[in-house]
Order: sequence, then structure tokens, then C-alpha cells
Amino acid sequence: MLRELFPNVVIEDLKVAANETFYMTGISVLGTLIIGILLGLMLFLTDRQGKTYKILNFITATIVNVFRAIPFIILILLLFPFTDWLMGTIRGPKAALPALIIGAAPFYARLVEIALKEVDKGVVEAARAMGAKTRHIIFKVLLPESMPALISGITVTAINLISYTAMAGAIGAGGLGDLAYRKGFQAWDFDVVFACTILIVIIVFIFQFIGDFLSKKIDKR
Amino acid sequence: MLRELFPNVVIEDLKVAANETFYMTGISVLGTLIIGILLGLMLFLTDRQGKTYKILNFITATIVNVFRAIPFIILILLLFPFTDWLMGTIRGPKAALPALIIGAAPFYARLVEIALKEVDKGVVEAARAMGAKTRHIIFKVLLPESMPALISGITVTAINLISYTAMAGAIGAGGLGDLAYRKGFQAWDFDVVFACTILIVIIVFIFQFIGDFLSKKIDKR
Amino acid sequence: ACGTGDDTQEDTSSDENQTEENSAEQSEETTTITVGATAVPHSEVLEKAKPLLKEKGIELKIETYDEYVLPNRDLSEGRIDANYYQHKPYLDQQIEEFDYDFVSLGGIHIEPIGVYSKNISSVEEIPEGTTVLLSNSVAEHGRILALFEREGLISFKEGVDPQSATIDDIVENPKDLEFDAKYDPAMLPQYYDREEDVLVAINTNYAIEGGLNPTEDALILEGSESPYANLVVTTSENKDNEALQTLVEVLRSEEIQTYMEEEYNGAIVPVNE
Amino acid sequence: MISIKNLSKIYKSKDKMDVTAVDNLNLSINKGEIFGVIGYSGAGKSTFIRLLNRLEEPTGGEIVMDNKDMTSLNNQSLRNERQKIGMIFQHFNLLWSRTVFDNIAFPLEIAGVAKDERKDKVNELIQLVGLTGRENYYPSQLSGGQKQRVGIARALANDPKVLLCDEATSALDPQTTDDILDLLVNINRKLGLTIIVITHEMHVIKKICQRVAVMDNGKVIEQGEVLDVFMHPKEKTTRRFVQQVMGDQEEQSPIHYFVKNYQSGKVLRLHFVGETANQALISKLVKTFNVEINILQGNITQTKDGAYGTLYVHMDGNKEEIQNAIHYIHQTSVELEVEDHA
Amino acid sequence: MISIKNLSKIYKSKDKMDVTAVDNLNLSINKGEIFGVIGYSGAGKSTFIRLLNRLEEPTGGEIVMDNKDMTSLNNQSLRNERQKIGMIFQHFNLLWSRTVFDNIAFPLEIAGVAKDERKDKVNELIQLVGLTGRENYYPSQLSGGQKQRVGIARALANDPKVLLCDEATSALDPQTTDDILDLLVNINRKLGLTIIVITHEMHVIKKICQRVAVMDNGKVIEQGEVLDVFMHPKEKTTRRFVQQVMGDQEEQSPIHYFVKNYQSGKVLRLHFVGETANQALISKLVKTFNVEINILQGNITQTKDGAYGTLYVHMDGNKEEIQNAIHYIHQTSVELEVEDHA
Ligand SMILES: Nc1ncnc2c1ncn2[C@@H]1O[C@H](COP(=O)(O)OP(=O)(O)OP(=O)(O)O)[C@@H](O)[C@H]1O
Ligand SMILES: Nc1ncnc2c1ncn2[C@@H]1O[C@H](COP(=O)(O)OP(=O)(O)OP(=O)(O)O)[C@@H](O)[C@H]1O
Ligand SMILES: [Mg+2]
Ligand SMILES: [Mg+2]
Repeated sequence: MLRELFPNVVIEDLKVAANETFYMTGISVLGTLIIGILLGLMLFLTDRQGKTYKILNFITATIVNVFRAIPFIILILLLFPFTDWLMGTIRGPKAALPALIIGAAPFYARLVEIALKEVDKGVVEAARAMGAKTRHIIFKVLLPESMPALISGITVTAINLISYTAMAGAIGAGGLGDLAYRKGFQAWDFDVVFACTILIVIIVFIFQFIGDFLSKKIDKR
Repeated sequence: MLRELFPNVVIEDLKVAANETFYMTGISVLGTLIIGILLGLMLFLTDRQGKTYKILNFITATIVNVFRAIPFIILILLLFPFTDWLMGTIRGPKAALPALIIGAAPFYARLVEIALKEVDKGVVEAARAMGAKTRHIIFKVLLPESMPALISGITVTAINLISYTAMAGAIGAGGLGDLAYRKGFQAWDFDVVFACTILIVIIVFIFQFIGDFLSKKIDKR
Repeated sequence: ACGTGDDTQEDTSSDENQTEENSAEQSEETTTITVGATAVPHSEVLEKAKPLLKEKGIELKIETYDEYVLPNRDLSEGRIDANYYQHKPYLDQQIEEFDYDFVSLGGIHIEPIGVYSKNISSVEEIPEGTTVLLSNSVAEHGRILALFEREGLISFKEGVDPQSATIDDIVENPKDLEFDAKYDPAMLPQYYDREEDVLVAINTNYAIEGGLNPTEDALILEGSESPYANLVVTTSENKDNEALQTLVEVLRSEEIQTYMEEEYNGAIVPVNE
Repeated sequence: MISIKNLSKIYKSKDKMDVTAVDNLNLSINKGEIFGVIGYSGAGKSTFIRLLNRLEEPTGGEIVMDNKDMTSLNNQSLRNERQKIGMIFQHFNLLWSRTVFDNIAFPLEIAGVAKDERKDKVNELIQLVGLTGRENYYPSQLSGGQKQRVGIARALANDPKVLLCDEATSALDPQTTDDILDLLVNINRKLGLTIIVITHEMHVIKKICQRVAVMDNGKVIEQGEVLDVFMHPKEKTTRRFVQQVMGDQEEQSPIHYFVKNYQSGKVLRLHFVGETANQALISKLVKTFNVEINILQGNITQTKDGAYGTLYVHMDGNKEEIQNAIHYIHQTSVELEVEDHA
Repeated sequence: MISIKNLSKIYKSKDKMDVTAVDNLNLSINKGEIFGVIGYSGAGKSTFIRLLNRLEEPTGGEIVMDNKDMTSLNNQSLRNERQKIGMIFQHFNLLWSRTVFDNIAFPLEIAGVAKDERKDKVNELIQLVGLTGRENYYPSQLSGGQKQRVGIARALANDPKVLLCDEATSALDPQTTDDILDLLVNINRKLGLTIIVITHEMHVIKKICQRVAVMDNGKVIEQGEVLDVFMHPKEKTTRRFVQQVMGDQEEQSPIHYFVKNYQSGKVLRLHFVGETANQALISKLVKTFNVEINILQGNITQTKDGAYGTLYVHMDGNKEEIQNAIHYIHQTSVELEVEDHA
């Protein structure tokens, strides 16, 4: 039955591609999480009066905006020396990671910034009144209090990263998106496109489900 | 001077491409705004106990997830019949709009959902205690009270759309990203890549500036 | 006799637009033809031909594509009048796959594909287990593999036409070459630049853009025997279209041929049949 | 008007004990009455009032308001009913995105009141709660009391039939509190509004309520006419609240304290229950019997139904005279407690 | 301890009038004292207290706390100072993401207290504010008063030198209020803690404060020993607050009311200023002069420094006798106001 519906689908290909997608998204989500939160905190914390703050804010905003502005394929290219140095290869799923992370982190940084802005000013103030250091405010107030939005944000970003991995196909990173394009679209075999899309949808659902679950569980408001 | 730094850049090309980028992003931001808010509201409002709600929520979530799952290039392709019917063409910037909007709206819908979740339960309750209809709660409470986050969200999405337009180059939509790829990257003329990237950065900054300004201005907390 | 493919297309809704557009231009007594092409060198060559065609009362519109599926599709649906980007084997494969009713109006140039490497300077020196990077364009794979076969590096299953062979058709591979065919064609010169111990099969247009001179730098280069002349293709209904005939004539003219040779350092070989 | 039967609300919790916030509560509130609910923090007052307009779904029981069974209303009818119920929230729940003016106009917009009419009404209310000049401020620019006043104005905007007040004045200074309470009494009289007042401030109850219920642990442990409850508080909780408005003498200086300080005579606790005749008691005692009376501590106040209050006095003199005086007091309606010095 | 000079805070606004929330305020607060600040809603009390730990940057003026100029501290020193200042917020400001336990532990974490020690301390505090059994609840599961108690426990966690209380008890019932106030007095005595109490409830001031300042419109309009202010309120605002704790007699039944009700005699307002000698006054009057005295209304209470309060009495009898009695009263320290019947 399946064979008839998907005559051109090679199960092995799908497995490999799904693995690649998982690998790339999984690791780059982690990287994006860390760098995105760092950048987002920078954006949020430097957004106030004072010359030093203004300058820092401008620098962070510039970094974030520039990396979001560069078309992904060109970003991959620009990062080649860096990728080579860091990952020891500029081909395949591993080589896609720096570009994926650097492409997604500025984006997540903005979501982090939005989430942090929603934290009740009152509790930040309460912490300040207790003599909290910025470190305390970050780790004990800002991050925990914005956690549901941070989690929803990384969920959104993770799903975005899945689309990015499709573009990372250009450097042989593979993945389901690339498989859909190469073996499906190019060969005009839409059963392959369809199979890949279904798998991606499933992955998206899994991500979304985990994200929703965590975000809801953690929300004690 | 500029001529020396950018020997391969054709000003006219840049102008056209910038226009295309503006056109595509501008219109698709509008479309995304409307559809995204609709979907986001659906996601938010159906997220509660009750069988009908559960079903509606599942349907909306599926729509949102599926459209986010399909690789953009394949989405463009799948939408050809629809695009043709709606826009009367399947080439050029105009033809890119449906795919851009349908690609970005589910994404924005998630951001809308996150923003709505941050609205103080107390005020929603106050409105309910006044006998507000869902319509009132949406237009008089949820949307206004989440406005800063909605604006920041559409800013993020708009900037994402700029990257999407680069991919829309596949159907001759043009735009700066496409110009950078075709006339810059493919033709190994990195001055063109650079010029395009600068322009995109500028556009990104403009979007971000407008977004930040509005979001800050509207935030009376 | 406006010279467009419109009259052959009744079943696509975009027809109407096309017709309107053209009838508007008709009144100025010029004929407009829309030709789809990939960026380099096809678009550039067409660009060069524009003024020459204008002299003959033909307005040439160039539609540039990034990939290789849509130009044929658009042609079959009448969105363009002709395309100029593909070679015979690809055209045949496409016709077979999609039942296109296309004809070639003639070849214009050959872009000899080449295999390059920074460190490996001759076929004999290719070490065992070397990786070969190919573009992700499935249609090109046979053409490249045929070169490897020609050099005796691999051989195919019996009965397989080298030009349409796939990696899976390889039976003998004494040097244990590892074919990796997942890369964006425009990326390949980058790999040539950065990965010194691999073989990279680069389409000539990208090789040129990447600063390579195929005749000098290629380890293996396609000869003039190649069936891969780039064709001007149109639908069979349109094959007698005068404007398109003129286009082919102009593209084969002295002026354009000289342009191709000079502009592309002889790495693009003009053809005449 | 409002009749509540066996109402209960249990907050279920997976990992913690369930909390029975409202426990089998029965109550009936008359039309046009101002009904007070007092109780300690966590007694379930807020939960109770939120059950009334079904902001919280009851776990069990029945609420009949104006002959309508609130617990079985469909959505549309519930909305209609709610438009007739104003509510003042303990935590204000103002929309930060709206100015003072627009916050107050909010329920009017929901009820579909025309713009001009809305404007007049809102301006009237702004004046009423003393926020003139602050119309265009946002909640974040207001003090706590100012926010509460916006909340009050908002609750009144729709000329509701029932007004639910959850600690409406606890963030307010006495002057503003009085103004608001006067306002509540006024509209109660003028419009026959039924008001349910939740508070922990007994003087609010005293000042405006006709009847009061005392909640403890989700239950109504005592209820009745305010004066009755004041005069004869049965439960310890109630007594504690009554003390609040009568001054916290017993707390600070219980009768034992006085007793210890006097070597001779007796310390008496005189409880006046609202009859003017008794006001001359002390004078009469001093004149009639050969005793001396020191007023130690006490509070006499006037309610609608007459004066009442408690006085601690020290009565000194010849033992027999004191006995006679006490005997005399027993014949009046003044309640007496005698504490010998130990 | 704390000396405040010319402190002012102006909220600037582009499109609206500037608000001078604190206006050239001068005040000095002694070490170990419990200092009260009262004032109407919007008087600037919260702003004032927030200026003290620089949650709000002053527009002008100087705050010297413990010999440190708060206004010129650098960030590090400001943080250190703040760890010694506990603060209870009007709106609780609890972290919703933390349980009751963890909310209270929060300042201890910041101060770097070890885990075991933290646990003991927090449990002690939970018991103190009566939240035992609620340790693992989240703020959203608590009633208003319970939230406030968490806020109080949190403010005390760090054994602060100075405690700033912004309406710490206004969401609480009288029993809890008393418990909390007792607690404050206790730690004030034991640890020599300086406490600044902002409230609109005069009985809080009365119960625990040594000195009080009355704020109006951003200014201190009156200040002094609590008893002094109680006895001789100069400003109208102050009088209004004093009435609150003395019962709202004047409001409800002003002296004119009594005057009208009596055809003969005089209505006297006797103000006792805290000397036990005067407690027998009425008894003495009745005995010495041929007059009859009815106690109409009043409140006598005891502070640390003695009893004080007001009684309205009706004195009837022969005109001359009344005159003599009045003359006698003038010789005591009891303050007298005479109101002839109109
Ligand atoms: N951010 C602000 N912008 C403008 N005005 C403000 C701001 N914060 C406070 N105000 C104004 O400053 C004045 C003093 O406010 P404050 O909060 O200090 O009053 P308060 O005495 O604490 O009153 P309450 O007893 O009602 O809490 C008020 O009139 C208020 O409207
Ligand atoms: N969502 C909830 N989940 C669990 N317990 C809750 C929840 N809401 C309230 N409670 C509990 O129900 C009880 C009653 O709360 P309620 O808010 O009705 O008290 P209250 O009488 O209004 O007190 P206060 O005077 O302090 O406002 C409290 O013990 C509280 O902890
Ligand atoms: Mg409550
Ligand atoms: Mg305040």
C-alpha cells in the first residue's frame, strides 16, 4: 500500500535525512538558546538611559540586526573560515551548525527581549530593593519569570531552524527539507516531497508539543 | 570612490531590488499581521477545557504547524494554483506574496499566542465580570494589552520576511537577497553581496527602529 | 504572427495576461519575445543580443531563473516563449519525465564541465578514497560521471548510458572514489578553494565566476565531443516562429560568438549547429 | 434577591492538599440591602464573591440571583446578568493600556452606550471618586488608592443592580474611604442597589451595612443585623472584629490589667446596648450610692439604632455600697461584668 | 539614623502637567524608632518611601542613612545598603514563579546565605506570618492577605537594619494585622530595627509608632510624637486621621447634634491627655457639684504614655453649679470645649 502511494520514496534516505534534521535542529537549538538568551539579555539590559548603555545597546542591536539581515546562504559562506576552524569541516550537517546558530540566535534574541519586557516591573524592583546584583536579577528574576515565554520562543525558533536546515542543504547538510528538494522537487517526484513534508510536520508537532507542555507546566500564574 | 569599492554594482539593479524587497515585505507584513493575529487568537482562545475547544485548537495548531513545516521553496510550488488564481501570475514579486504570507503567518501566529498568554489574567477576568463578549475581550482587552509584544512580534516577523524574500527569488521575485545571491554570490562578485547586505541591514534597522519606537510608545506600564 | 507562443496555449489562465501584454506591444510594431535563462552566461549573452534584436524589430525580455525545473515548466505553460539554459540530455530527460512537447532550435554554446582540484595535479595522482564533490542537480550527474568513466576511473553496469548514469550505476571504482552529490552548484568553487584534497566537478559558468580557467585549471575537462551544447528550446508549435529563428541567428552571429570567446576566456565554446 | 445554597468551591491540586475555599455556604441577601462579609485573610471571602458572578465555577451548590439560577445560565444570559453586576476587585485589575477615563468608560463600551452619553457618565464618575485632573493618566502613573478609585468608578459605571466589592476601600485613606462609603450608601438608597461588601475593616461594616456575615474557613460562622452582631458577638472571630471598631482595649489592656492596679474596689465592664436612658448611669450611681467611679477605658459610639459601647470603670467605696450599686446596674439594660481584684 | 533634606521628586510628563509627588521634604528619623507616615491617597507616601532606597531617583535633595549619603552611593555600595533595608510593597511584588518558601528565601539567596541556614530562617518566618502548610503554594494560589504576609516575611528575612513598610497591613484582617504589628514591635525592640511605616490606618500608627509624620501633597504638614499629634492635631488632615482611630463620632454625630437634643445644660467635650489622676473626674464632678452628667459618646484609650481620649458628656443642673464645675475642670489638665445649646 505504502509502496504504491510512495513509489519513489527510499526509506533509508528518509531515515538518514530525518536523522540529519534532528541532529542539526537539536544541536543548533541548544546553541541558539544560549547565544540568543545572552544577546536578548544584552538588548534588554542595555535599553535604558546613560551613554554607555546607549552604546552597548547600539552595538548589540547592530550585531543582531546584521546577522539577521544577511541572506542565509551568504551567511554560510561568510562563516566558512570560522566553521572550518571550529568544526574542522565545511561540509555536511556538522558544518551547518555555526550558520544555523548564528542565523537563529539573533532572531531568538529578539523573542527573548520581548519576553523579558513582559516581566512585571514590580518584581524586578523588589529584587533591586533587596540589593540584588544584575546577576541575581537575571538568573533569579528575569529568566524564571519569563520562562514560559522563553520556552514558547525557543519552540518557535526551533521550528524555524527546521526550515533553515533545508537551506543548509547547499553545503551538503542534507536533512528532510533538502531531500524533498533534491529527490522530490528536482525529480518531480511529489511522493517524496509529500513523505518528507509529513515527517517534518511530525517533527514540528513533537517540538511544539514539548514546548507547549513545558511552558504550561512552568507557568504558575 | 564608491565605484572602486563596488565595481560590479549596478545602481539601477540595487534600486529595483530594494523596491522589490520593500514591496514584498511591506505587503506580506500586512497580510501576515491579519492572518497571524487571527490564527494566534484562535490558538489562544481555544486553549481551554471542553471538547469543541480541543478540536478547534487541534485543527488550528495543525494548520499552523503544517504550513511552518513545509520548506519554503516547496510551499511556493504547492501554492502555484492558488497563487495563479489569486494574483493572476506565478512569477515576480506579486506571485511571491501568497507564499510569503502563508509562510510567515503561522509563525507570527505563534508569537501572537505567546503575547496573548502574557496578558494579565486579572483584566481579562474584569472584562468577563462586566459581561464582555469574546469580541470585546479580543478587541478591547487582549489586543490592546498585548500591543507592545504584538508590535515587537511583527517586527521580528517582518525581518524574517526579508530573508524569505531572498528565497522567493526562485520564482523571479527578485529583491535584494536574490540579487546578492545571483549577481553577487553566483557571479563571485562579493562587492554586490556586500552592497545588498548593507541595504538589507539598513532596511532591517528601519523596521526594527519603527517597531521599537511604536512598541515603546504604546507601552504605558 | 506576433511571434509569441500564446496561440499554442489555451489551457492556462495566465494566458490572458500574456496576450494582453503582447497585443499592447504589437501596436508599436515590435515583436516581444520572453526567454528564460539562467544567470551566467545565458542571461549575459542574451543581454548582449538585446540591441541586435532590437534593430530587427524584436524586443527581447529575459527571465532569469535560479534553478532548472521552472524554466521548462514555464515554457510548457506559455509563460515564456523559449528558454536558453539546458543541454540535450537534460532536455531529453525532461521531455521523458513530463511529456513536454519541446523542440530545440539549435545549440548556442558548450560549457565544458570540468573536474578541479587544488592539490591533485593529474589523474594518475588521485589518491585512493578521494572525495568527489558534485552539485545537487541530479540531471548533471551522468555528465560528470561520464568524464570519470572516460578517464577510466570508474565503470558502469552493463547497458547503462554513461550520460544518464547515476552514482548507483557505478560497478567498478578502483580508486574507491567517494562521490558526494549534495551541493549547491554555486558553492562548488568555494570547495575547490577551501578543500585542497578533494575533486570538485564545477559547471563552467561557476568555475569562471570563481576565477578558474577551465582549459588551464581543470584536471579533467569535457571535450568538444560533448553533447552538452546549450540549446534554445521552444514548444513544437512555435518551432517556426520567426522571431525565435532570428534569436538563434543573432546568438550565432559573429558578434555574439566573439563576445563569448572574449568575455569568457575561451572557456565557453560557441557552436554552430 | 440573592439566595445561596450549599455553595462550595474546592481548589484541587495534584501534588498538594485540596483547598476548600468555600465550604457548604448558605446565605440569603435581600434586595436593596448592603450586606457585609468579614473574615480573616484566607477565609474564602474573595472566592465567595467571585463565585457569585461565576468568575469561579462552583464545585457545588446553587446561587439564585433575582430569580435567576446563576449556576445554570448559558453564556449569553450570563453575560447579560453580569452587565447588571458591578465588581470592584481587590487587585484593581485595571487595563494598563487605557487612561483613567477610558478604563471607566470600558464597561459602558461593552454595554454599547453611545459616545456622548459615555463621556458625561464617565466625567460624572471621575468627579465622584475625586480623580478630576487625572483623566488622562495611565494606571502606572497613579498611586495605589487612586487606582482603587478608578476601579470603583468603573464598577459603578453601568448603574449595576448588584455591586460586589472586594476590599474596595482597604487601600484608601479614611477620608476617601468615607467619601466612597457615602457614595455607596447614596446610590444604595437612590437606586435600590444591592451591595455586597467584603472587607476586613469592621468600621466599614459598621458604617454602611445592614447585615453582616462572618466567614471563617470557608464557612459562615455568624450572621445577622450589624448591631446584633456588634452587641452579641458569639464567635471568637467575630469578637475580634468587633474589638477592632470598638478600639482594641481588651487586647492592649485586658481587665486583669486594671484589676491588678487597684487595691480596693471592683473593676466593672459596662456594656451599653443602645438606649439613651442609660447614658446617665454613672452620674446616677455616684449620686445614689456612696461610691467613686473612675472611667478607665472604653468606647461609646452611636449607630443608627442608638448608642452602644463598653466602658471599663473602677468603682471604689464601702463594700456594701458597691454591692448595692451593682445590684442597681443589674436592673438596667446595661450588661455588666464584674472582675474582683485578684 | 535617617536624615532627609529638601527631598523632592517630580514626575515629568510631556503632554500632561508635571506631578510633584514629593515636595521639598525634610524629616529625620531616629535609630531604632518606629516612624509612621500617614496621608491621603496620592499624598506621595509610596514615592517618598521608594526614594529612601533609591528605587526612585530623587529630583533633588539629600538622604543620609546611617551616615551614608544614599543619593551619592555608587552601585556596589547602594546594593550593600539595600541588603540592610527590608521593604514591604503595597502591591506585594512576589515572584509568581516561586513558591511561598522560595519567595521568602529570595533575599537570603541574594545575600548569599547558605542553604541550611536559609531553610531554618524561612521556616521560622513562615510560622511567624502564619503561613504554615502553604510553603509550597504559588502566589496565584493565595488570598490577598496571604500574599501580603509572604511579602512581609520576605522583607524580614535578611534581618534588615531598616524596614520600609508600604501599607504592609492594609490587606490584612485585624487579627493578622495585630500579629504582624506585634512582630514588628518585637523585632524593633530586640534588634533595634528602625521601621518606617506608611499607612492610612491610624490605629497602626497608634499601636506601634513613636513618631508620626502627616503627608499632604508631597509635603510633611505635621509631625511629632504620636501622642502629641493625637492630642493636638493641628491640621485638618491630621484631625481626620485621628478621628479614625477615636471612632468617627465627630463625623457621624457632631457636637451640634447633641446640643440640639438637650433643652437645658451644656454639652462638654472633655479631652483627656494621658494622666491617670483625671480618670475620676466625672465621679468627682458629680459628687462635688450639684450636676448630673450623661456620657454621650467617646473613646478613652491607653497608650504607652497613659490614657487619653475624648468624651462628650451632657452636664445638667443649676446654671451656677455648672459654671463651677466647668471652672473646676479648667484647673485640671483635661482640655475642655463647651458648646451651649443653640
Ligand atoms: N510614574 C508616575 N508618573 C506620574 N505621576 C505619578 C507617577 N507615580 C506616582 N505619580 C503621582 O504621584 C502622586 C503620589 O503618588 P504615591 O504613589 O506616592 O501616593 P501615595 O501617597 O502612596 O498614595 P496611596 O495611599 O493611594 O498609595 C500621585 O498623585 C500619583 O498620581
Ligand atoms: N487558585 C487557587 N488554588 C489553590 N488555592 C487557592 C486558590 N485561590 C485561592 N486559594 C485558597 O483559598 C483560600 C481562600 O482564598 P480567598 O482569596 O477567597 O481568601 P480571602 O478571604 O479573600 O482572603 P484575603 O482577605 O486575604 O483576601 C485561601 O486559603 C487560598 O490560599
Ligand atoms: Mg481576598
Ligand atoms: Mg501608595
